[in-house]
Amino acid sequence: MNYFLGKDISGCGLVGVMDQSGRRFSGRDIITSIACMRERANGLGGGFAAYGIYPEFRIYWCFHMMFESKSAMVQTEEFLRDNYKLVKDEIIPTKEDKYVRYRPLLWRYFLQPKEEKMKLHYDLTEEDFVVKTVMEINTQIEGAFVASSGKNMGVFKGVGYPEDIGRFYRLEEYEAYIWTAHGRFPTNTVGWWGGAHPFGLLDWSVVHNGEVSSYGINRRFLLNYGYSCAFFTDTEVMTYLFDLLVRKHKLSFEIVADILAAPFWDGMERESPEKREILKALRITYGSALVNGPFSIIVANSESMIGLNDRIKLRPLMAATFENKLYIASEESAIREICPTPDKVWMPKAGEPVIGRLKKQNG
Amino acid sequence: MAKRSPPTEFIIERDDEKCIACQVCVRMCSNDVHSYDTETDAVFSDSAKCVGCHFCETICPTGAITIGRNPSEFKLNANWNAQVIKNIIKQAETGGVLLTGMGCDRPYPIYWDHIVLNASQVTNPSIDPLREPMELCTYIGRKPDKIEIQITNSKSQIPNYRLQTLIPPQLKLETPILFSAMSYGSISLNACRSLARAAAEIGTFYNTGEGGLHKELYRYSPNTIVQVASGRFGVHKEYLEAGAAIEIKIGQGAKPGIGGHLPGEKVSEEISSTRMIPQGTDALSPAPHHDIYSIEDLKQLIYALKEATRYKKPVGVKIAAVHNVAPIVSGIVRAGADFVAIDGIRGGTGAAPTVVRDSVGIPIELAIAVVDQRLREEGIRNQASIIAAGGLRNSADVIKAIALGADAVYIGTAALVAMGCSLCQSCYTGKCNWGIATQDPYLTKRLNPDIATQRLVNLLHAWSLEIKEMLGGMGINAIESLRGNREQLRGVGLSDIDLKLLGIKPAGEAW
Amino acid sequence: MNYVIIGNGPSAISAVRAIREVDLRSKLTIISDEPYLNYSRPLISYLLSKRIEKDKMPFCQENFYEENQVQLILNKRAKSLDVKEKNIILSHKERIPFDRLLIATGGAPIIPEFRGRDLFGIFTFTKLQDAEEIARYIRYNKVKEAVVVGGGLIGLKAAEAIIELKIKVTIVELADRILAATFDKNASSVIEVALEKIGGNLLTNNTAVEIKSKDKRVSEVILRDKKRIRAELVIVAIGVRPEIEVVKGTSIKTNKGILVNNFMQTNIKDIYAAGDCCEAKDSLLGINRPIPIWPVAASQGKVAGYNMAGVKREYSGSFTMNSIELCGIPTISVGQTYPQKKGYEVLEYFDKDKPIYKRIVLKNNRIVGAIFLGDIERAGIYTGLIKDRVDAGSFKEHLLKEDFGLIILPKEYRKHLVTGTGIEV
Amino acid sequence: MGCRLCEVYCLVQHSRTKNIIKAYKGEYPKPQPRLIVEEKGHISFALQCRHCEDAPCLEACITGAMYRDKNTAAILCEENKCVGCWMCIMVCPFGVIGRNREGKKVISKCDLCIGAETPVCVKNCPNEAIIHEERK
Repeated sequence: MNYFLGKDISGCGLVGVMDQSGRRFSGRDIITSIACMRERANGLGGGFAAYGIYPEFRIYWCFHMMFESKSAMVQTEEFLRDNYKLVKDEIIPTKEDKYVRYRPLLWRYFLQPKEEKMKLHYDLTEEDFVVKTVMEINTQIEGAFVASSGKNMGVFKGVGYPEDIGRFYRLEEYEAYIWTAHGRFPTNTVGWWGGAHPFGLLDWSVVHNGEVSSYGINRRFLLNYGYSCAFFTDTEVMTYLFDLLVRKHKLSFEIVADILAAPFWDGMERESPEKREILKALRITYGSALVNGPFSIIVANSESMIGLNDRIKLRPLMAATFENKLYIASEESAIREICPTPDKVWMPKAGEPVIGRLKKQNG
Repeated sequence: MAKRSPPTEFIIERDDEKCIACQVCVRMCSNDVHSYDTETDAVFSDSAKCVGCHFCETICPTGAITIGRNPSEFKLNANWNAQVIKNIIKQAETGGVLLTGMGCDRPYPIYWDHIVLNASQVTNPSIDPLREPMELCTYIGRKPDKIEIQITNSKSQIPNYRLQTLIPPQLKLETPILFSAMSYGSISLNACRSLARAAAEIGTFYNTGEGGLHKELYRYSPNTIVQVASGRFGVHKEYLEAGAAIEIKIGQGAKPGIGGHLPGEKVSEEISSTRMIPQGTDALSPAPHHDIYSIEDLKQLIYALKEATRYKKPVGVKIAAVHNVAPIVSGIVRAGADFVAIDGIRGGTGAAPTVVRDSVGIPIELAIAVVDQRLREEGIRNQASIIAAGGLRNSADVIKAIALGADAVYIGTAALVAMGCSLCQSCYTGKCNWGIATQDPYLTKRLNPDIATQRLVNLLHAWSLEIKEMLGGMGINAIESLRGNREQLRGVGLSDIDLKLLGIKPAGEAW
Repeated sequence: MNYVIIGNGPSAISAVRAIREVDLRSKLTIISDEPYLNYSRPLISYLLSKRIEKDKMPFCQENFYEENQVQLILNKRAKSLDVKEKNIILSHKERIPFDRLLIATGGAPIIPEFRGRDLFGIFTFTKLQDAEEIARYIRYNKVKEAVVVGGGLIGLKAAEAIIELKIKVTIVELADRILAATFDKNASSVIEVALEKIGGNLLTNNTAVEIKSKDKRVSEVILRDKKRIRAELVIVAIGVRPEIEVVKGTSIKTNKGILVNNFMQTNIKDIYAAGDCCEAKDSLLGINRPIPIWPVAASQGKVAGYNMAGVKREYSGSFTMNSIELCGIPTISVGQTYPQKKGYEVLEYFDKDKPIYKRIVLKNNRIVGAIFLGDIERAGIYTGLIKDRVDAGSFKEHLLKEDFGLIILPKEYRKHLVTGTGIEV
Repeated sequence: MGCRLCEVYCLVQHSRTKNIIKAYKGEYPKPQPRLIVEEKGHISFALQCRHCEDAPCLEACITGAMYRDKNTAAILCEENKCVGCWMCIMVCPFGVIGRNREGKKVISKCDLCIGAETPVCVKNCPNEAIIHEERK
């Protein structure tokens, strides 16, 4: 896939909305919000992540697939059937839009790993097994790409302005308790559907604005932990870093923020001894996971949504709350567009995470 | 045929207009090149004895002396060049192994000069190190695979964190440059002093080499890496405890697979007591450690040393970069080394057979690249730090080495040059006019530790500033974000296979 | 406080410096029986020989007295003292009160008994006045020939000066050689030879018994051996004695000179003495005796000054030493150069033709005396070794060698001399 | 380190022309250095007047030629007053006062290079072995 060559640089618009009580709401707002940051994008990519959209299938892994060809689809389904029980599969409903072109085949699958296959890979968790599947499809099946692979969530993305993409996917018809959106302004790769944000793996989704100067080492750091990056995108690296640090190393988001946007050595000197000890230990151990260079990201999974800035805040990030809702966006205007009277609006400091957590699992 | 000695290498030109016959050169030259003639009240020079150290040239108050290369040429011959012929003549004369000093001077490709760095333009901002923090602080030592933190919810909303993972002992470097192993014996005590003091002042480390630790230098222990080599010279409890870290020396870039030999005349009273060998006897370091004939033996020594120092300090291993370097290092790391120093073919020495120095080993650039890649593929890169050594000449070489994957670098030759060395490669004669590679009290006192220390500090300071400038240019404000970050490197005029081994893209290719 | 100093020589001057270092307010008076601000007595032979002009005679600048607020009473002789009343008696009607007094009257020439000692043309040679009068006398009487009685330093300097004025000089010395007091035979012989070279005529084992005259002026000197020598000028220089007239008949204890303790204090609490007039510690012989030489006078004056001003300073003692150039040959003699007793070790280097002569005298490995003729470079180091009583055992053989220098001395001694600077080895 | 550059520069500083080549090749009588370099084995040091606080040469000087400079506190000799009695040579425990060998009958000693920023021996010592500092 020649698209996959080259690392993705982008300067973009982000927004994320979460109802921390778990109440689900339509995608209309998020489209409105991202639309008002149109000039941050250039029509070469837009996308959304939505959590809580498949309640009736919440126990199954849901793959959002993009196929460039029928044969790719056939190959993929064959491969999936080998390893999973296909509970359900269907085309992803869309609505023609004159601004959205060169669309691939968009299909979604609800899957359950086969017992006997899992037995073969007794050393893998179910998550690892899914990750393995995703890697294999993305790297080995020409023209096939897994846009998202979590449970009760999905990523909807493509080439075009985000609001157009949103309408194309008919997101106003979905209801989710977390929505994140991204308008892309790629500065070197031609826009391609798979390359748009959010990037998804398991129930992780990442929207990202920035260029990561430490990309080279972050990627090779992940290699040390068995992650091989296929897409050369910052987003991909971010996603894996979160997966490694949160899912595998069981570190809290606050700690992860202290790793990705590590405080300066002499800043640590001003902390309490206990805190200093921890910060030093983190930096000594995870120095290569420090994400250097300008970025602001919104990362989400089924329980939470996190906004984070680089260690010297070279990219914009705003946050606001209104009742149960948490808003994170590149621009305050994007928040006020859909939440005119927030309880609180603030600008997170460099490296200071904004964390939204689900209060009670929605029923 | 008639006996003949090789043609002199240098020609000394003395400007009689300027020469005031003050005889400073006569007093200073340890090779007795210059002599004063009372009859004519004039000074004469015997070029044949000149090693080209330029000391007289430097110290002559009227600049009357110029050292030039001997223009006398053999018939041009690409194969049988002058050096080759001279060496043959020498050996025909002496029947012995040709010795030399310092690092390999053969024109092998210098990869540093075919690697260029990146800088930010538009898409992300570069950072001005004069206005914003720029971090070079580096930790050398084993890093845990992961950190565990226990979170206990206190009454107050803010949760309580407690570190559960023990961080193994580390060396903290203010700048990722250390002084490499140079033994007291190969260099003078004043030189050792200067290195130690400079290391302490800068916040980095110097390395005792295999010469033991002179009692006077114990005060610098917090900045000392003590070496344990095949000769085990001066190795005892206090010695091991004095070091901030311990380095097992297996090999050296200038003479892989070759032992060391400090001639008896250099083994003064001080040295004999420091090395714990009889005065005047040759100090012979065997080629191998005779208790290390395999990797598992090395493991035993590593843990013996860790036991001896109660796991309080990092224990590392130094090897020469050879063909199989990547697997070897992997083995060393798995054997428990907390850091591995790799010394490339251009690494220096006090004395080595010329033929070995010039034709054994591989360039450090390739060694770093393949070792770092191998360790990451095996998932053990975090288990040991890599210190690269072997002819690093400037801050650019340093930053490139780090971008290729080294945690820090050792500099030896550069440090010596800062102290006055002019690379005449005659260290093994023990007549170093600059007072560095000698034990002759007439010569050693020429190296004033105050001056030398300052010059070393200046050098490291200058390099650190340059590194910060280059980091800032790349939009990076912490050295660890460059370490192993080969995306910031591009190759110029390198073959595909070189690029592949170095793990870098050719210049012109984007992300 | 009211300080008074009798005398205006080196000891007086350094006393003033010492006092003013501590006490800038108090009254300070100098009484001198000479008319001059101050001058250096050793220089009178240079003046006589016209090597230097009179304006070069002072050894400290004119403004010295104002700068140090010294009241000068010149040309007045202190006749005696009223110790009880603390008065200095200048004349029956003129008395000067003092709180603390320093007697620095220096020395006076010894004049032997011989017939005709009151004639015109007979001079001593210690004061500026002497030099000037001799010069005037020579001018008016067209002196052709002269006799110098006494072959000591003063006599020889006088003789040398007169010879330089193209006058034929005969030196008459009682002993068997000149400079017997400070030199050994070799040293004396070198100078004797040199003296004759420049035309000096020397008679040893001899002395003047009578001086004949023509119209009240000297015409001829008759010696002990009846030899008669024509001479229009006679200079008597057989030595000096402490000048202690002023304390005669007071309770101040004297011997040859005024007796003082190590603080240069006489037996009377507020009265001090320094210089040629007193008997202070000879650190070499371990006895008190007069050492009539410039450096000693100066250092004694300094010690006296400090103690007078209330700063305790102990006099470390000194020993005889002299540096003088005779007939173009520099000479330095220090300490016991010619001990008669045994138990002494002598090292010598003698080169008659140069001429260079070096003589080191040791007693159980400590240097106690030295003579240098011709080559006097670095002689001070030996003086230092004598002063500090350094054991020379370890470096004896170097003492007369070319390589002699601080470097052959024990490191500790070097360090004691200088700490660090320039000599870090 | 025994190079004797201090001697060379001292000589030049106290030469007529203050030009190193002329001083050596064109000035007669040859100027003389005001310091002494002592050597024995590998030990060597340059020795110049210590300008003692309690200077015996000052006390011993019969002409007042020897004086302490008010500003620099250096001990200097007023050559037109000096008569060459060598008293100072006799009492200097360092033996750093010599006789002028350039024709005048006066002494020759270190003057801390009047007018110069730092004494030339200090400035030009290639090993910074000579230091100029004041001590009490």
